Amino acid sequence: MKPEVVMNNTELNVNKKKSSKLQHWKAFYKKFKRNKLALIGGYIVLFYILLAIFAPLISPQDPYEIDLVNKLQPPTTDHWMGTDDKGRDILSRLLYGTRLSLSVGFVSVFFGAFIGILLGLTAGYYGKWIDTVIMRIVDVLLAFPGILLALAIISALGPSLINVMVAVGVFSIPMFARIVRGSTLSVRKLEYIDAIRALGATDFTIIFKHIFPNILSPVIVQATLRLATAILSAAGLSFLGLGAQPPSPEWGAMLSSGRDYLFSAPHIALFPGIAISTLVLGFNVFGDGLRDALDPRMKK
Amino acid sequence: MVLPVVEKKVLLKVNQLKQYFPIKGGFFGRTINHVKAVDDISFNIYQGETLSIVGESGCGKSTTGRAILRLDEPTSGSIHFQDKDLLSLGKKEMRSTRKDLQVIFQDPFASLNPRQTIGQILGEALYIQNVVPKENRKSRIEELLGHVGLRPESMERYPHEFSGGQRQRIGIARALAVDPKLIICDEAVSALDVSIQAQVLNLLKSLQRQFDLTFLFISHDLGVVRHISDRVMVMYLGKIVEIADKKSIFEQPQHPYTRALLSAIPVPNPVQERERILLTGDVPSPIDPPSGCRFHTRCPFAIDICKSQLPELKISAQNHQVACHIVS
Amino acid sequence: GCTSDQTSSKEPEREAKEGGTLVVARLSDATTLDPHFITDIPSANVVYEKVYETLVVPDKNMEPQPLLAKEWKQLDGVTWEFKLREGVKFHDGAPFNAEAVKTNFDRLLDPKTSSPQAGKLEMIKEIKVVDETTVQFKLKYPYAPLLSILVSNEGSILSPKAITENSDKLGQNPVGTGPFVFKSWKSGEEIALSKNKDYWGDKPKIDGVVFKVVPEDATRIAMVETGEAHVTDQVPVTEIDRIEASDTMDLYRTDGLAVEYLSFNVKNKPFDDVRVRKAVAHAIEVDSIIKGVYNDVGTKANSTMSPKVFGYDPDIKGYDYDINESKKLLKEAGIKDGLEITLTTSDRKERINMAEVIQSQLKGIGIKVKIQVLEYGAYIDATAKGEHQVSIGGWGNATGDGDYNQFNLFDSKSQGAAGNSSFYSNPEVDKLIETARKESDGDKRKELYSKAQEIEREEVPYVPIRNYEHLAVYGETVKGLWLNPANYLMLDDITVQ
Amino acid sequence: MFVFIVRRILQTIPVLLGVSLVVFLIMQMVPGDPATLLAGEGATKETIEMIRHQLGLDRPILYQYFDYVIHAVQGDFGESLRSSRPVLDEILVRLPITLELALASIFITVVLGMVAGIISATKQYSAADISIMIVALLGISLPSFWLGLMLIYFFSVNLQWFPVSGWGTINHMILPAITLGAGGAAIVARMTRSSMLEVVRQDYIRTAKAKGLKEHVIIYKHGLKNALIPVITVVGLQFGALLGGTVLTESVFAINGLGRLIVDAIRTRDLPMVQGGVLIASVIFVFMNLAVDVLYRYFNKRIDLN
Amino acid sequence: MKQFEEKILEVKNLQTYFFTDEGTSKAVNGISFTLNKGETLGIVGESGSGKSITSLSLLRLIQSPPGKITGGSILFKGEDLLTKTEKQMRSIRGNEISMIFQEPMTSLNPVYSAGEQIAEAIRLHQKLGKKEAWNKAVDMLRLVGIPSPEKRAKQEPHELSGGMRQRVMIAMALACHPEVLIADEPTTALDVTIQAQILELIKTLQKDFGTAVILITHDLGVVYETCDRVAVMYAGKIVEYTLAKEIFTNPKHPYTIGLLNSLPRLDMDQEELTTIPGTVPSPYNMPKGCSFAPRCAHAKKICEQAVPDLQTTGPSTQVSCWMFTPQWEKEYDAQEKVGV
Ligand SMILES: Nc1ncnc2c1ncn2[C@@H]1O[C@H](COP(=O)(O)OP(=O)(O)OP(=O)(O)O)[C@@H](O)[C@H]1O
Ligand SMILES: Nc1ncnc2c1ncn2[C@@H]1O[C@H](COP(=O)(O)OP(=O)(O)OP(=O)(O)O)[C@@H](O)[C@H]1O
Ligand SMILES: [Mg+2]
Ligand SMILES: [Mg+2]
Repeated sequence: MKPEVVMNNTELNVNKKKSSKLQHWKAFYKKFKRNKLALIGGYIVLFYILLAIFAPLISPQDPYEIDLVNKLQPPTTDHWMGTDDKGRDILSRLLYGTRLSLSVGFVSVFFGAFIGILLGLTAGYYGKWIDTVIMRIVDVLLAFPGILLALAIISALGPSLINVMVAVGVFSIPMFARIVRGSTLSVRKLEYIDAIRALGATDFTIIFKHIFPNILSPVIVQATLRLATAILSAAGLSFLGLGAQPPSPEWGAMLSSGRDYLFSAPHIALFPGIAISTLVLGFNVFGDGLRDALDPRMKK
Repeated sequence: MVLPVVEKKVLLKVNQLKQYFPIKGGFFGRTINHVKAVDDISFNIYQGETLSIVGESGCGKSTTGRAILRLDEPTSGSIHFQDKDLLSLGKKEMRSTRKDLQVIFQDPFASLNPRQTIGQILGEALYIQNVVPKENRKSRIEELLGHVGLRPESMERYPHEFSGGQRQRIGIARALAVDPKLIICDEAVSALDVSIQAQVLNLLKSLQRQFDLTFLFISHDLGVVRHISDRVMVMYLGKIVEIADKKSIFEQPQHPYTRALLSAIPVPNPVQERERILLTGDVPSPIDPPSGCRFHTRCPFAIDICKSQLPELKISAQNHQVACHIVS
Repeated sequence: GCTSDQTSSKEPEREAKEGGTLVVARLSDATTLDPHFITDIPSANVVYEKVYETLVVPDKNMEPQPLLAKEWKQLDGVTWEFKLREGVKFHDGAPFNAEAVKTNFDRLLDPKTSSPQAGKLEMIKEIKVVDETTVQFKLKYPYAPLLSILVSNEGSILSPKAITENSDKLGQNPVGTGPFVFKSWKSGEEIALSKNKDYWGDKPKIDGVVFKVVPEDATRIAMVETGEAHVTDQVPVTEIDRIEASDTMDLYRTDGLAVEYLSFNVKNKPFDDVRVRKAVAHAIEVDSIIKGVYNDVGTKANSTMSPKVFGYDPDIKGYDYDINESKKLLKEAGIKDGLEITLTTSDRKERINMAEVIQSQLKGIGIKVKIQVLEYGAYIDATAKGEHQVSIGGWGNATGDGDYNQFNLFDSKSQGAAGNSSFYSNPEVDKLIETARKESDGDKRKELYSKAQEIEREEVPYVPIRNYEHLAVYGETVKGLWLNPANYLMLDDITVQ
Repeated sequence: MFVFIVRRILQTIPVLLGVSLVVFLIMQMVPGDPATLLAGEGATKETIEMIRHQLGLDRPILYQYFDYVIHAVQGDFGESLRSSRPVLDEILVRLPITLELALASIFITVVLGMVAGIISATKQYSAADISIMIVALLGISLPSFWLGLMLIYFFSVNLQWFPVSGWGTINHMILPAITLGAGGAAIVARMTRSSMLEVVRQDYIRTAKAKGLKEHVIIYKHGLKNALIPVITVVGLQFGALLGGTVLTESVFAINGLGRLIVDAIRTRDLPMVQGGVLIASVIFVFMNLAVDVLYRYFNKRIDLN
Repeated sequence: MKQFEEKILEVKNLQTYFFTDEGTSKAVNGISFTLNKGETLGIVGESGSGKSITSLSLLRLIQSPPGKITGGSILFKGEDLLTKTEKQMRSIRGNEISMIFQEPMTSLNPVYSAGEQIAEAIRLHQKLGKKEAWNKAVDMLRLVGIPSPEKRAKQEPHELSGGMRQRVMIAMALACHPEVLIADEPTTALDVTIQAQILELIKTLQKDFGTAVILITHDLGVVYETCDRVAVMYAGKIVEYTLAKEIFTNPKHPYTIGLLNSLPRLDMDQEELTTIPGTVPSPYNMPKGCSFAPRCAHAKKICEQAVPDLQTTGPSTQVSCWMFTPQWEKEYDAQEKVGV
């Protein structure tokens, strides 16, 4: 029996070898595609990315052109989303702002998630004093008022867009760290982790290949939600002088400039609000699809 | 088949191993008691042999295995593998030593990462200990799957898509993947149908012959134990009660517990109906084990001394040790 | 603007009912209630002419009127004599007399007290008690605007008993002579005053006042709308239309003493060149800022001194909006390829808006403006250190006298934190300010200030933008509300039903 | 566990030291000077110097820090630079308010969030799931001032059901609690959903089904407890954040909470107050996270914290 | 031989497929059997042949997607379970039909104590109070031979040994005296003495309550000692269905014979165990004919072409093999043909 089977396998092996990785991705894509909502989410995200790229081409008006005579106009045929408190075309501003808000959102969440996940995994996996030290630092970070942190960053690094991303990213570190640690604590005791340890895997392998994929789902949720918070808090920081300065059409800033007109000209806050929520919606749905596609038990 | 004593090389030496698990209670989870899962056991495993552990469920077999692998840190005792004291090895040394020490887990499904395909699981084992060059990994995986009777397509599938027995075979393949010296087989074949079981047992035996492998074989199936072992160790409530050559133990079991155990084997053979020694009395618990001989509460032959004094493991015949006051 | 008198058409004639507690919603809490330490309007507003009274009080036009002092005269350049009102008692029972006045100013000027207001009164050499009801102020040098300082909050008269017994507690427990007695202060939440039953003058018509802290603009207005509060005095300009349309609340507007301006840092390039400064001044279309950003609250300023301030010269012209002139000036200054500058502002919404409008206006003459918004503390720091190029600023001018304006904004001694954020320095102007200070003839002083303003107009360290107008919203049940030009809420006539 | 808790409480000490040092250093670094801000409009350099001296800001920096620490260890957290009141008093005035608000809104967060999340998970991709998801995401994308002001206008101004501002009665609490709770509820809902989806595929859920348990018992008892770890984490974070104070909501509803206190202190560079505020927030977070860890253990005994 | 009259469960042509990316896995491919009151039916067979999926299908616990019961009927007391509502199923599960799962670790909820998980079912179906249910759960644990059951009941699954977990599952399933008990390899992790005790317990239950048992096991000894009838499964189908004793004395199907030959023998030492050569066909890609044909020493051409029906070869024996059909003699050997 034995030689026969082995022979067969080697033959098979030759033609299959190269395509294995590609096939893996294909299977993943296939699964992903089957989830209609996820696909919609993906398209929304893609749509925004395209907007970001082509904003200058498709914007109907100059996003910076102030026209105080026509301020606070409700949506008209000239201004599909109306004008803001300085008479600028909201649609054009939103379009131009896509790039800014998208990149601030992305980069800062990515940055925060990256460090937070590292910290959380390390703390959760090693436990003991490593956990103590990391988590106490995280506690401190959590307790630190955002504005103080932002002021510190400006005075240390100066006001720039990258630093906003850093600042907002730093705010998210503790969130990710704590979520990841919590889940790591419960996963690291599972028997399959013992199994891979018994094989002599390095801690690195255990942490990143075995624990991480199994705690991904709360991370995805947190990351997709953090995006909204990141865009909003980036705007808060621009008022402190960190990051994009007016008249940059940052979505968050546009939204808060609507604060004074919530009742007299609600569209000022409404459209940026819709833009942010649709983007976040897209991301969440996309994230859900991703999670499902990554979960073998969801395989159809 | 029985090798002369002098030629046996000790591969693993377990000395006074103890493994206690705390039992927590109350709101603050104070430790209120201990499960004495393994309570001061010593034994050797010789190179190239199969030592089986049998015994009542919960008597500490798996725990012994886990302790040897340092999956739980033992409470006390020492474990020497090829003259290395495993318990004092550093992280890195321990990692490389793990290549030589493998385990097939009792619960196959729980021990497979649900997010990895079988190919990834086995590939990873090969990768971690770097046993075969990268190009050959895939063919090696297919070979391993073939050994345990799984089809090569299985590589692309995930653990939950397999039946219980198939999962167990994946576990076996993983243990074999790294060419270990010692494999701890914790109920490795219990979920397999007899034909696959036969296939796997044959494979294990032939590998043993070929590579001088050593097995610590934990099983309840005495037929299997009898087939595969060189020596058999019987545990009861965290203690070794008897340890002997296979022949000796199956033909002349000396400890009353061993005898009861052997008599309870169900046999699919209408001709061979046998008399059963039924054990009576409550099964004691490792949380508060009985004094003296731990078996005395159920032993039909118990005498006074059994209640108060712990019998030591003593040689009772050639290659046969037993812990019983009555026997000695 | 519309004052309270104009908006009354829909109400029946005012029928002043007595009693009730007036609830005032305010942006922020007081920091201390000790006038010798108060440096901000929100704190002063609680006690000024309510718990405490001053010797003289400003009327609606900032003219000094008698209060605790019945009359006064200037004996010579450096001696002022005040006749005090008799029969006045402090809330703690201590009598009000010349000794009390002396105790007050001695405390304020004592270096051990470390009063931040001491600097404003440093010209006082000595307070002399002439008799029980007569007191003399001896000055180190002639100082014409003395009364303007005595009318302001730091001129409040505190109970001498409280000063000697527990000076430290005064910040929390004000004891004065005013129509209201301090009742309680829940830090961060509210301060309550109650009617002084033994008040020497016309007793207030209401039983008490509560100042509530409500940081959000829209919330304060909603409170007035629902009747939870009667008055709120810091009203965002964006809410005006809504307030005017409402039938449950009314708007009160009054011209203020403050001015908002653009301040050039004249020490550094490119604004060390007066032509560049002027070019910018001519390129700013102030009217559209006032309409567009301020919703027509306030008026176009032609000087950094507001029309209500003593020394204001109505003949001083502002800068016309004239782009060609600007371009010409720039060319003269040798700027051909445009200019990039940074405009610094604090994080106040209106100021940011203004910055954006200015940015777009300057684009017209080829100046590219980068806006830098700084958190308030950092903004003060940056402008005080002269790290800015151009900044948007404002001068509150609590006293209503030209000196407070001219000295702080233009005198070389005031460079930096003290107010002169353009680091302007002109010996001639310094001299004019100095002389005006000592001149006791009002007309002459006005002339001196005119001259100074003329020079300042030519040298353009600041571009005046807007004269403040103060707004307050009050519920329909409130009658007799007024704000004085320094933005103090005056309660002497007020009633709530 | 008892030892664990005591140990954690002791760990607060180095945490607080670290926090105070970092706050101190940052406040030194950040531009803006408390004396200048305190002096107000028109203050001369001399006046500012005098104030600085009086506040002790002209002492050597390290000396200032150690002086602070030595006093703080004795329970004296100094006086506010602005109001000269004891920092501790100011904080203690606000703590109960913040605590009440936090409790009220976390209640909303937990109840609303978990129920919505569970419904979403059990009816994955149903209309209910999708609507919950959309509402949740709107809840997160819209800033709290927006929700707060909308609530004020609908329920206070138009319907006059609740007071606009202030604190004291249940009625005062409802709108702010909703405003604050909504965002958290959205996060909790999404977390619960995702975590539950993972759990309902496990074998033990099948076992529970095989016992004939009702759907809701399976979900709430067998599913939820296993799904709770990430949910507890976010609830803990949320609650901690609420206790640390939430400026926007406090402003909108004129609630005299810690968040405003701290932010105001930062804006006026009131160092002792900032120190006090951040220290109290740190203590809160340390305890919150301790509670979270204890809950981890409670819900999953395999988690070993020692 | 006992006589069983009353049919309690009748499975007809049950099909359960898994629809995956790689294709359709016909895990259970047309299975029929009946179960009478008080009877024990053993199911043995190749690992992966669909035993567990069959048992899960009976309780409609197949995860869907990807699994689906695509055909057949399951008549329980004359009513088809496949047409019942979820609610109706709930009152049957755990009460009238209960199940012991194969994987005791993952099938137990990791966050509840063993006792709680047993007591829960008791509370639900026997309407007992908390306290009584708990006591009963402890009794059940004692019954399945777990020492110090009071303490063990409070422990969580990971604190128990493999055998104990399995016994917790058993206790859970037996607690409500079901009419049908499906036991999927209930004793694999148990030592023989405990195993004997458990099997004894099940027998008592059968005697007292008339419980019918479906016992899935690999231990032919257990089959011999406890089952009345036995079904041998191979690749999703029943290949032999007969009396338990019969299978040892007179096995018919080549697979059954191979199975018996693979047993390690207690009475003699063997260097190598006999095995059945070859591997099972992939469930995604079943051969057209008999699925055992590729490994069968007797296979002829017809075996590769068509699936044999279940042939009745004795009073209570059915075999699915061409050898027992009239066609067999007419066929020449497949191998021979290939040879030509
Ligand atoms: N989720 C799934 N997706 C695809 N195939 C599955 C899935 N679950 C089970 N199978 C397949 O169904 C077949 C039957 O599995 P089943 O668990 O019933 O086997 P079994 O007879 O119980 O085996 P064992 O004795 O090893 O437990 C197996 O080939 C398995 O691969
Ligand atoms: N993590 C743990 N915490 C507490 N007790 C434990 C733990 N692991 C094992 N035990 C206890 O240790 C004892 C021995 O367990 P072990 O798993 O070694 O038994 P075993 O001999 O392998 O039994 P089986 O044949 O049933 O698998 C049991 O009483 C068990 O309850
Ligand atoms: Mg075990
Ligand atoms: Mg199975």
